[in-house]
Amino acid sequence: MSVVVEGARKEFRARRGARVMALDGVDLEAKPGELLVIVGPSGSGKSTLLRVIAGLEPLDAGRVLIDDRDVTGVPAGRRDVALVFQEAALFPHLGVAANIGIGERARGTRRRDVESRVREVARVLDIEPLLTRMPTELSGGERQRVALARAMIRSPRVCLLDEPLASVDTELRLRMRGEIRAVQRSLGVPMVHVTHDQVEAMAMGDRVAVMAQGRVLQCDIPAEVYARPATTAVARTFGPLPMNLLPAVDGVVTGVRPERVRVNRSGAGRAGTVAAVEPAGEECLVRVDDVLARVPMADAPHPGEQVVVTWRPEDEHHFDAETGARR
Amino acid sequence: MSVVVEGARKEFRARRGARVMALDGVDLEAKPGELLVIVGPSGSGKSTLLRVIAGLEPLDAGRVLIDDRDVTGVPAGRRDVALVFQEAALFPHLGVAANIGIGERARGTRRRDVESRVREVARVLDIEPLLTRMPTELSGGERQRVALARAMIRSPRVCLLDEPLASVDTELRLRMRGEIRAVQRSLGVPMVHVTHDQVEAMAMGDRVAVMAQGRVLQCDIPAEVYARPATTAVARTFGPLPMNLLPAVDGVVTGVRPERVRVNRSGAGRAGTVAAVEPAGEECLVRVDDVLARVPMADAPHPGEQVVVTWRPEDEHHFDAETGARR
Amino acid sequence: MRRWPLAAPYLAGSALLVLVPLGLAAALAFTDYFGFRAPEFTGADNLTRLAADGTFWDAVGISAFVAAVVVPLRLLLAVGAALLLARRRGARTAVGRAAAYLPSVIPDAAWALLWLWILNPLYGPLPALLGVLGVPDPGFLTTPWGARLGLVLVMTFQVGEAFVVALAARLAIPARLHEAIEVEGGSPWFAMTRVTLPLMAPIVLVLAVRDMVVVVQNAFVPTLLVTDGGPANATLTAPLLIYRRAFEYGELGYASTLSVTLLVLTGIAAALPLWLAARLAAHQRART
Amino acid sequence: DEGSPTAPITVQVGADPEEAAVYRSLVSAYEEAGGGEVELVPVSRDDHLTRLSTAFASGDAPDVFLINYREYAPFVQRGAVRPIGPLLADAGVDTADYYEEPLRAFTYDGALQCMPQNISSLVVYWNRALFTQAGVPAPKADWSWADFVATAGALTRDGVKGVGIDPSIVRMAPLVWSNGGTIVDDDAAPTRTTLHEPGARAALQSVVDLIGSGATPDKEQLAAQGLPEQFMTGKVAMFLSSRVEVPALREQRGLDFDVAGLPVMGEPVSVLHSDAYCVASGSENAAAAAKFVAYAVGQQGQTLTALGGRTVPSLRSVATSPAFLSPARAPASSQVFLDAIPHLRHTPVTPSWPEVEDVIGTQLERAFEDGVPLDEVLAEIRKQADPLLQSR
Amino acid sequence: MIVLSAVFLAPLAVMVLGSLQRPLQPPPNGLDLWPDPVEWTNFATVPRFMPLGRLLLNSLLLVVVAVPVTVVVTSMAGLAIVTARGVLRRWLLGVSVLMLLVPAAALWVPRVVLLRGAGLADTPFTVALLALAGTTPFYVLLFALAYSRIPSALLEAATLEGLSPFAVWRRIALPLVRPAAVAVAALSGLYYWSTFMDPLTLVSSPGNWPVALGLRNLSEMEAALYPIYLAAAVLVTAPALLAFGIAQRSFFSSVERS
Ligand SMILES: Nc1ncnc2c1ncn2[C@@H]1O[C@H](COP(=O)(O)OP(=O)(O)OP(=O)(O)O)[C@@H](O)[C@H]1O
Ligand SMILES: Nc1ncnc2c1ncn2[C@@H]1O[C@H](COP(=O)(O)OP(=O)(O)OP(=O)(O)O)[C@@H](O)[C@H]1O
Ligand SMILES: [Mg+2]
Ligand SMILES: [Mg+2]
Repeated sequence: MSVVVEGARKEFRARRGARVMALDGVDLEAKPGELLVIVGPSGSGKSTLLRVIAGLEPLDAGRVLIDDRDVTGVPAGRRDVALVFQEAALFPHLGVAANIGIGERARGTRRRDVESRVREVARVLDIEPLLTRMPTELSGGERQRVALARAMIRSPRVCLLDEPLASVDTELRLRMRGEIRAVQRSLGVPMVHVTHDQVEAMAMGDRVAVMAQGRVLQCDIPAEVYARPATTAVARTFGPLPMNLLPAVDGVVTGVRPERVRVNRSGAGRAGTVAAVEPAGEECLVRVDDVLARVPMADAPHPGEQVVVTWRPEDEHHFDAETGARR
Repeated sequence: MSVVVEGARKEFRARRGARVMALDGVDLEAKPGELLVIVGPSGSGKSTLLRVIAGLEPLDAGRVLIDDRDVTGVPAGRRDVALVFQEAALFPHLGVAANIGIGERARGTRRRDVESRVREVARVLDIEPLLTRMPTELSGGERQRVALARAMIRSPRVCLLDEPLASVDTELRLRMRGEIRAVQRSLGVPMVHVTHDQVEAMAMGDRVAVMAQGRVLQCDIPAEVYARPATTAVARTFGPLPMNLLPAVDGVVTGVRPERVRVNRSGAGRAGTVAAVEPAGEECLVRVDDVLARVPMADAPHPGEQVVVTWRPEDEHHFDAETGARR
Repeated sequence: MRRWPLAAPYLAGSALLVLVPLGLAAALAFTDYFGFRAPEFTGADNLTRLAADGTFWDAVGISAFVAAVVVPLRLLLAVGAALLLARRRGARTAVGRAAAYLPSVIPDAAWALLWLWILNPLYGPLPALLGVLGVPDPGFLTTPWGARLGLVLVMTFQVGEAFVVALAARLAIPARLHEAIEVEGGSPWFAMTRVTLPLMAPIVLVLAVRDMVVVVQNAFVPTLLVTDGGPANATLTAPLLIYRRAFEYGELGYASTLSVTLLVLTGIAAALPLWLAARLAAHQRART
Repeated sequence: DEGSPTAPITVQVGADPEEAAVYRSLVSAYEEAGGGEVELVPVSRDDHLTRLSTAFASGDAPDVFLINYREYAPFVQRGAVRPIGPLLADAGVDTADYYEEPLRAFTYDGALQCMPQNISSLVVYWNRALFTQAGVPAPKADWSWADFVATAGALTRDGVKGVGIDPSIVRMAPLVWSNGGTIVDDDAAPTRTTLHEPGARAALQSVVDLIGSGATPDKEQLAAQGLPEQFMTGKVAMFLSSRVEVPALREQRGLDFDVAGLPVMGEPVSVLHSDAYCVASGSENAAAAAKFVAYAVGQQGQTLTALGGRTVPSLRSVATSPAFLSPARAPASSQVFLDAIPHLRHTPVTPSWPEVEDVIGTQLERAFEDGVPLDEVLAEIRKQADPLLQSR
Repeated sequence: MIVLSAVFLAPLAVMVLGSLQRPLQPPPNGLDLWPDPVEWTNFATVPRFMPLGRLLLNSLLLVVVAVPVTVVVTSMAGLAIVTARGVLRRWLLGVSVLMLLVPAAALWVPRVVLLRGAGLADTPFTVALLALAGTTPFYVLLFALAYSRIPSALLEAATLEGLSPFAVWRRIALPLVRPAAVAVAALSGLYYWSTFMDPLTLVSSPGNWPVALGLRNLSEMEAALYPIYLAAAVLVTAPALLAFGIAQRSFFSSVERS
C-alpha cells in the first residue's frame, strides 16, 4: 500500500477573478507503512493536497496513484481513504458514538460490531465519557479527537490527517502521537499528516515534506531536513524555531539555528542589544537585534543589555541570496 | 481597565441529563495591561471561561467584574469585549475586509476611516492580499488571522483570545506573538489568552493560570509555575513537556522534568530499556520505560538499548500521592 | 442576546389578525350567530349538535383520508424533486426546478377549472391518455373513489412551495458533511438516509404539518370547484362543509364550532408526526 | 327633487360574467338618467352569499342586493332585510303593475320584503333541427307526460339523447305538484317532507322510469358537460331549465331552439324562478336604494334586462312588450313563460330551505344516476331533511 | 427527471393550449389539444369581461407592499425565536404552531369585523395587513429553521462586535439566510398574487380588488367561452411566472455560491 502524487496542479478561482495556485506541480510519495509529515506556512496548499489525494478536489493536471493504481478519476467514495478534516466536520444531528461509527455503518458493518469498536477507539483517544454527547456539547479539542476516532476506526488504504491535534494539550498530544503511530504501523498503511507543530513533525515523521506556495521545497527524513535545509524558506519553516538568516553578503545568505547561537556578555562576535527575552521552561528565547537565540535559563540576559552573539562556523548554513537555494 | 472573575460556576446539562461542571468555582484576575494565559487539558473549561467573561454564557453562580463594575447581568453586546473564537467565526457572506471592519462600522466609524484601519491591521497580520477574498476561500490559518484582525482593530476594554494561533506556522506565530503583545501593551487592556502551546504560554504570559476540570489549579508568573507546580496535574500540564511522575513511595509522588533527566549508558540510577526515541531538532525525546527524557541529539541512545536514567536531587519535585498537592 | 423585540411586529400583527379573531371565533362557537344580529349565547347546544352531526364526522373522515394520501405524496414529490435538483447546475436543472414550481404559480381558481377539464370523463386529456395506455378509467368525476382520486391529483401537484423550501433546506447542508461521507465510502443511498434526510428532517416536518393543515382545513377550492363535494357527498370534505355551513346556510355560530373542532383535531393529528419525529431523531442520535 | 344628488349606494349581484355586463349597463343607464351614484359589486354566484355574510357581519353590507327567493328566507328571518314595500310606495312604485306570484314569494311575515325583478319558470328547451331530423313534431302546449316520454324516446339516437333533467327539487317540484303530490306538509310552515307520499312518489318514479328508458344522458355524460352545453352542441334534444339559459343559447351560432311548456301529469303547473332586490336593514341610504330599485324594476330597467334575454320581466307591461316577446330574438315562443304564470307555484320559503334542497338534490342524484332504489332514497330524504325543517 | 418535468408542466401546457382554442366551439376531444386555428384574439377579449389593467395594478401594489413587509416581519421574528431561550422560545414556537393550525375559514368573519372596526377595510392594501402577521407563521418557522443552521458563534461574534439586535438581524442573520429570504419572498408574492378569498371578504370596493378575484369572478363563464377564461388565466399567471424566473435566478445563485 502506497500513495503517489505526480505533477499535481490545482488552481482556485477566487471571487473577483483572482487566481490562487494552491498546488503548483507537486510530486510526493508515501510508502507502505510510512508516515509522511507535511509542514508549511499557512496557505501553502497542505489541506488542498490532502483533499486532492482523497478525491474531493479534482486536479487541473497531474495524477494520484494509490497502490500503483491511477485513481485520478476515481470518486472519493471508492478510494478507500480516511481523512480527518482540519475543521472536524462532525454530523450535527448524530451523537458522538454515531459520528465515530458512521463510516463503519456506511460500509455495512453490523451495529453490534460497530458499537464495540467505537468503544475501543474511544478508550484509546480518551473520549469514552463523551460517547453519548452531541457535537455541539463538545470543546474544541474534544471535537478533534472525535474526528480522529472516526478515521482511526477503519482500516483504509491511505490515512490523511489535517492537523488533528491542533487544539489538544501537550500531554494528551504526546500520548495520541504514540497511538496514531501504533495504529498506522499495525495497519501498515501510508499516512500523510499535516501539522504546524514542528516537534510533532520531527518526532512522528518518517519523512517530512516542506511546502510553500503550492510547491514541495524539500522532502527527506526530518533529521536531514533539519540539518541541511534545501532553501531559506525551508530553513525558516522547519525546526522548533525558524533559522536566523543574516543579511546577504556577496550574494550569500548565512543562516544559523537559534539553538546554536550563544549569547555572551563579552568576547568576540556580533555585538548587539537584547530586545526581548521570552522564558520557555529550561531555556529562554533571546532576541538580540535581528538574531534569535535559545539559551539556558541560567544564562538569560536582561532586555536592554549589551551582549555578543556567536556560533561555531560549522553551525553556519549558506544559501544563495537570489534563489534561496542551499550552497 | 481590568477583569475579575469571582467564584464562577457553570454547569452544562448535556443530553440524557449528564451534567458537566465546566467551571467549578473559578477566581481569576487580569490587571490592566496584563496578559493572562490560560492553559489546561482539552475540556477543562477554558473556552467556557472566556465565553462567561464575554457574556455569552450565563453563570450559575459567581460574578464577573470589568473595570470594577459588576457586569454579570450585562448582555454581551454592552460589555465591550473582544473575543477571538476558537473556530474563527467569520461571516461567510462578507468579504475579508468587511469581516474585519464590521465592528467599526457598527460603531458608526466612517467607511473611509474603517478602510484605512483595516488595511493597517491586515498589514501587521500579513493578510493584506486576502482582503478581497471570501472566508470560504481561505486556508485554516488565514481564517484565524482574519479573526484576530477583527479583534485587534478595535479598542475594547478586555481582549479574549481562544487559541487564535493554533493553525499558524511557527515563524508567523513567533511574529504574531510579538504583534499581539505590542497591540495589547499599547491599548493597556487586560488580555486573557487560551493556548495549548506551552512555549507560547511561557513566552507571552505575564501570568499563567492552569486549569483542569473547571478549576484553576495554579495562577502565577510562568517561571514560578514551571519551577514549583502546585499539583501533579499542573506539573503534567504546564511546561514544554509533561513532568515525569514516578509511582508513589510512602504516599509521596516524585516528579522530574524530562529536561532534567539524564540518560547514561551505565552508572547508578534507574535502569531501564529505551522504548522510543523521537528526534526534535537539537534534542530528542527518549522514553525509558515510563520515564521521558530530553537529551541532546548527540547522546541519543537506540531503541531497545539498556540504559540508566538519573537526575539531580534538587530537580525532584514532591507531591502528596493522595491530594496531588506539592509538598 | 436579547432579541425578542424583533418579534414585536409579528406578535402585534398576529394578535390583531389571528389571535384575537381566533378568540372571537372560539367565542362564537358557543352562540347562534347568523351575521345580522348580535350572537346569542346558547351554551353547549352547538356541542350537542356537533356530537350528533353525522355529516360533519363523515366529512372529517374524508378529509383525513385525503390528507393521509395527499400529504405523503406531496412530501415525496417535493422532497424527491429537491433532492434530484440539488447541487447540479445546467439547463436541465433549471428547467426541472422551474417545472416543479410552475403548477403553484397558476391561481387556484384557474388550476381547479383546468383539472375539471383534464379529468373530464368524455373530453379530458387524462382519461383519453389512460385509454391510449390501456389503463382502466377510474371515473374521475363520476364515481366516489374516482372523484377522491381526482381530488388527490388536483392537490398533489401544486407542491412548488414545499419544493422551494425543501430545496433551500437541502442546499443549506454544508458540503463538508457530504465530503466526509464520501470519503468514508458511504453509498449515495446511505448519504441520503443517514445525512441528507435527517438534516432536512426538521423542515420536512414543518412542511408535513403545514401540508396537513392546508389539505385538511384550507384547500376547499378544489373540492368546491372540481367536484363540489360530489358525487353524492363522496368528496364533501370538512372545509367545504364548514364553508357551506357558514356561507350557504348562514350559520356562522355553528360553523365556528366546527372550525374550532377541526382546529383541535388537526392539532392532535399534527402532534402525532411531531412526537414521532422527535422519537425518531432521538433514536437516530443515540445509535451508532 | 330633481338635481339634488343622492348619496352613493352599493349594489351587490351574484352573476356570471355575461350577466354582470347586463347589470353594468343597467347601472350606467341609471346614473345617466340622473339617478345618483351606484357602485356595482358583481361577484361570482358561488361567492355571493359568502360575501353577503361577511359584509353583514362586519356592518358593511351593500345597500341593495339581488337574491333568489329560495335563498332569501334566512336573511329576512334573521333581520337583514328592510321590508321594501313602504320604501317603494314612497318611490312611486305601484305593485299592482306587477305579477303577483313573485310578490307573494317575496312576502314574508305578511310584508313585501324584496322587490322581484323577474318571473321566470321551468320550461322545456328544444332543438328544432334535431326534432326535424328525428321526424318528431314540435311540442304542443299542454302535452302530457306520456307525449313527453315518447318524444324523448323518438329523439334518442346515436350521439343524441332525448332529454336532460337535473336531479334537483326545483326541477322535480312541478312534476310532483302536477301529479297531485306535495313536497312538504305545509308550504307556509313546513315541518316535514312528503315526497314519499303516493302522488309525489309516482311523479318521481315516472322520472326514474324515463331515465331507465335510456333517453337521458348517462352519468358520465352528465359529469362531462353541463346540460346547457350538451344542448348547445346537439347532444341532447331537450332539457328543462328556466329563462336563465337564453343569453348563452343565443350566442351559440347555428343553434335553432325554442321553448315549450312543461308536460302535464295531472294538472298544468310550473315552478317559480325569481330574483328580487332587497334593501339591507342597516342601509343608511334606504331612500336612495329604493330609488335605484324602483328604476331597476321599472319600465326602463326591466326593458334593459329583458333585452339581455336573461329575465322574464315581472312588470306586466314589459313582459308583454316586444322587448321580451319579439319573435325575432330566440326563443320565438317566449309567450310560454307568460302562459305558465297562472299555474306558478313556489317552493317553501323557510330559513333551512337551502340545506333541505342540498339534501334532496344529493339523494335524487343517487336515484337518478346511481340506480339506488327510489324508496331507499326517499327514506333517506325524510331522515335527513325533516329534522332540518323542524329545527327552525 | 424529464418525466417529472413533463408531468409538472402538463397542466400549464394544457392551460396555454386551451387559451388558444376558438371560443363558442364544442370542447376539444381528449388529447386533440392543438388549437386550429390559433385564436390570439382571446387575449384581446379578456378586458371586456374584467378591468384587467386596474386589477393588475392593484395586485402589483399589493405584492410590492406585502412581500417586503412579510420578509421583514417573519425574518425578524424567526431570529427572535432562535435566539430566545427557555420559556420564551417555547412560547413563541407554540404560538406560531397554534396559528399555523387555525383554519382560514374560521378567521374570515372575525377578521373582517375587527378590521372594519379599526377602519382598515377597503383599501388596495387591506389584504397586505396580513403581512404584519407574517402572512403565515409557516414563514416564521422557515426562517427559524434557517437561522438555527447558522453556527451560533457567528451571531455571538456579531453581538460582541457591538451590533445592535437590529443590526445583527439586518447585517448578519438575514444575509446569511438569503435563500430562505428569497424563498419566503417568492412564496408570499405568489400568495398575494393568487389569493381571492381574502380580498373577497376583506375589501369592499371592486375598484380595490386584485386580479385573482377578477379571475375568480370569470370562473363561472359559460363553458363555451372557456378559452377566454383560460386566456385570462394565462394573463394572470404570466407576471407570476416572470417574477419566479427572476427570483429563481437570484435564489439559486445565492444558494450555490455559499
Ligand atoms: N475554495 C477556494 N477558493 C479560492 N482559494 C482557495 C480555496 N481554498 C483554498 N484556497 C487558497 O489556496 C491556498 C492553499 O489553501 P490550503 O487550504 O491548501 O492551505 P493550507 O496549507 O492548508 O493552510 P493552513 O495551514 O492555513 O490550513 C490558500 O492560499 C487559500 O487561500
Ligand atoms: N453546550 C455544552 N453542553 C454540554 N457540555 C458542554 C457544552 N459546552 C462545553 N461542554 C463541556 O464543558 C467542558 C468544558 O468545555 P470547554 O469548551 O470550556 O473546554 P476547553 O477547555 O475550551 O477545551 P478545548 O481545549 O478542547 O477547547 C467540556 O467537558 C465540554 O465537553
Ligand atoms: Mg489547511
Ligand atoms: Mg476550547
